[in-house]
Amino acid sequence: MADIKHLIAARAARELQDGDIVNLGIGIPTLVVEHLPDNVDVFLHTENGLLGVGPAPGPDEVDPDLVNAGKLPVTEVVGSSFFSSDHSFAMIRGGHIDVAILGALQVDSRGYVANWSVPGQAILGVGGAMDLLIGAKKVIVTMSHMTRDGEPKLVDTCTLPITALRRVDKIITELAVFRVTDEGLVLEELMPGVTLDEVRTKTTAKFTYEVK
Amino acid sequence: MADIKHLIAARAARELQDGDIVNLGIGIPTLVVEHLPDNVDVFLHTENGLLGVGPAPGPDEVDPDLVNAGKLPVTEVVGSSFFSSDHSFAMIRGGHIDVAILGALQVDSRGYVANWSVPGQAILGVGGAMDLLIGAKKVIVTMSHMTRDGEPKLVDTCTLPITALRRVDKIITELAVFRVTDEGLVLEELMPGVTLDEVRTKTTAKFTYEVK
Amino acid sequence: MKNKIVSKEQAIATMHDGAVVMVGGFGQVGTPLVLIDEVLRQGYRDLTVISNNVGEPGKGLSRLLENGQLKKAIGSYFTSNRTVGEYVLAGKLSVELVPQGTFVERIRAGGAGIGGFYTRSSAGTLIGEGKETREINGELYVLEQPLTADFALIRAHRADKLGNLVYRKTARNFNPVMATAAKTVIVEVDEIVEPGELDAEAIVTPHLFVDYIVERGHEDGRH
Amino acid sequence: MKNKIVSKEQAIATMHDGAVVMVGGFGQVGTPLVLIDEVLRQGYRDLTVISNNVGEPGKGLSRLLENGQLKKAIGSYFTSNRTVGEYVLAGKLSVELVPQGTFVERIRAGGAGIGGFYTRSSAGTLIGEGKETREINGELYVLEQPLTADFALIRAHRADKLGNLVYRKTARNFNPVMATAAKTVIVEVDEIVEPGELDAEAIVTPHLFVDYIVERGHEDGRH
Repeated sequence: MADIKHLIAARAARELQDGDIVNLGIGIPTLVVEHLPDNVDVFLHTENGLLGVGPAPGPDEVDPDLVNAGKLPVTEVVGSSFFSSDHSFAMIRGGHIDVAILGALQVDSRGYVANWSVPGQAILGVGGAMDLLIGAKKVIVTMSHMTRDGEPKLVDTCTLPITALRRVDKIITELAVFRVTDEGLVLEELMPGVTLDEVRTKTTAKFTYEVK
Repeated sequence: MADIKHLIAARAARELQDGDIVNLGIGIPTLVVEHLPDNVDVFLHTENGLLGVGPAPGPDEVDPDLVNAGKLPVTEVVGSSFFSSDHSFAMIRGGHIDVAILGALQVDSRGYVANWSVPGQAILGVGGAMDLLIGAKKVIVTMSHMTRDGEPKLVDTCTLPITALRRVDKIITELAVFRVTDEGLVLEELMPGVTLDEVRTKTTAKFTYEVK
Repeated sequence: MKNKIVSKEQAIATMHDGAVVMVGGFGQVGTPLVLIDEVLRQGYRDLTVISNNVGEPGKGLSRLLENGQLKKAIGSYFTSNRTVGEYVLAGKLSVELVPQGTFVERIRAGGAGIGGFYTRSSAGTLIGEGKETREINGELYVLEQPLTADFALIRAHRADKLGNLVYRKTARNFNPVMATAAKTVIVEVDEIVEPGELDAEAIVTPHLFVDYIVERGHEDGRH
Repeated sequence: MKNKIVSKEQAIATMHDGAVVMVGGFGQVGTPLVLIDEVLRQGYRDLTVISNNVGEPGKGLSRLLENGQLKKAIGSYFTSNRTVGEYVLAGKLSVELVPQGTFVERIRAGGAGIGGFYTRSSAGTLIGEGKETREINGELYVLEQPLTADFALIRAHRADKLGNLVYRKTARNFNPVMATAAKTVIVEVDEIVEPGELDAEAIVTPHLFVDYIVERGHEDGRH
């Protein structure tokens, strides 16, 4: 599973461009920075008020006043800045974040995502998911292709509550890469060793296949 | 006229309480700080982004980056802070200014003020007048009782465009002090040597007279 | 000149049962833990808290919840405290869930005299249901209301004696905006300094927003 | 890494006729006079400027007006430049007048993705006429629209090479908020420093808002 996560994260890293302002969700997205090409530097924004998130600190370097949106200790890079939450979400909602990379529970044939409400649980948290969805210039979903129970996460219509009316731009799983267009999902890349048939079998969402 | 201005400003100064956050308009209001009692310190807010306006600088101390809302050079006192215009007007409109002292062209029987549109001129400026009117906790008008042409400025209904639907709290002229209530204007104080008859003659607005 | 520096006991004694209280912090970071402990000690009840989170079991605001002092919580993410879920299921806490960006924008609106605003966040979702909507340039927006409070309990790093505040790293979060939106603002700081010791260009919260300053004692440690 | 440091000629060459341009400054304080001079030299026409003032005769934005480059001005106070009045009367300039607080809040809304907001300012006045109104808690509010621009020309004191900005005293004014609301943000600064030289807690405009940095030459003096 660690391999799969890194496989997805490495593919997502190739979507980033030098200088991008990037907001990373919890889980697979946080691994993306470990896979950046040498000629690509990005700036990490975290919605709790820091532009310039650095790597996790060593055990002796933990600063309790310096965490990311997952409430984990981080460091700050040279040239970073701190700001309050109102400013941070003005950045997000005002379209100043180039790329948001998020996990998801489901993505459907239209590109709508469900990633905030866990099935069977009382809804008691939404956090910044809706704001990132409506605000980021480009939204990339990174997720395992199937649930732990072996159910497809790419579905025809989300059965879980959607996060926003905004469609995501790209979906990256351990099996394939999909682009979202006005006409629906386009499978644009199979991961190494994966066949189209396998993707078809494990995907409920409609998609078209575009050979590169 | 200088005497009259200082007379009005001195009376307005007595309305201020120790620790008040005060925004001063151009003209008579700027003189108010010269008349503060010894036991009253106030903090001056200027809408172009400074809390803690100090006196005018000496000729050698002028800093071109340090002006008040009248675009005149000022100084900063110890403990002051600078902020952007959006923050400054959030302070004003959010009710964080204790007292605004403004000039006016007219005030009417209901306490509505006209102070932004000059008669006979194209309307090309409003500045922060409307924001201060709706936002300040207490609004005090300081003005000469009559226009230069000898017309009353306290009128029944403003003939000039009003600045806001919010009524001012107090009006101080060289003749009298009026309080604004839900029932209209109340003359609560005659300036030294002024008679009620003189005020009646020079005032078109309806008012009641309350002997202290 | 007014003296704003008081003990935690004095500051919290200005509160009352049934108050609406904004509480700063993201998780435990930048949370006014000393002030919260004093609210626990003084025991005010039926409080409505406006806070991004409600602590974690046994920590922060969750202590007030577990002591039966909270009636309602408005925030964006309570999932990390499973006690919140238990109280909601038991009918002992009502919850208003808002996207985090909407949450903080509503507080800013409350502090800035804005009567309401339109945002795309939550439009077309479960959380947006029942909200007034409006199409603007082909996109759906929901109308959101300002949030204000009787009290804001916030955490800063340093205050000068006038009440100017600076924060530390990501402990800033919701504290500055909450300082703008409550009738009475009580701040807990690591250190109080003389006016002039804070850089006038770097003050985040000007003193006009602050009513009471409480210095954390050494026994309070650093959280 | 992208290089944002360019000459004034290069920065202003990204502009075009008919552009909507925010210009920072209050009077001449904090106004990007070097950038404005370069717009004059490059001669773009039919510009809409969003600026609190339109300079004074012979100064700042008034030079563009007098050179026939401005089509429209949106701001709060043009009275101090009588040339504006002459151009309006002659039908050569259209003007949209807004209370200063509404002006800056509309820019903030544009930069923060807010679709519109309600304010009491101008409600019931000549300036509020024709605006959609709404009664909220017994008070009349008007609906105001966000303002955005193709370009923002702003003035800061220091930039680091990444584009983080700090301002100086009351020259800050509209500059930080305009930096949030334009597609392309060009800043004129006194000095460019290395990343890390500006205090991370005191940066007012984080670099994500800034596209081009122009350092004022010594010949530009200090205005």
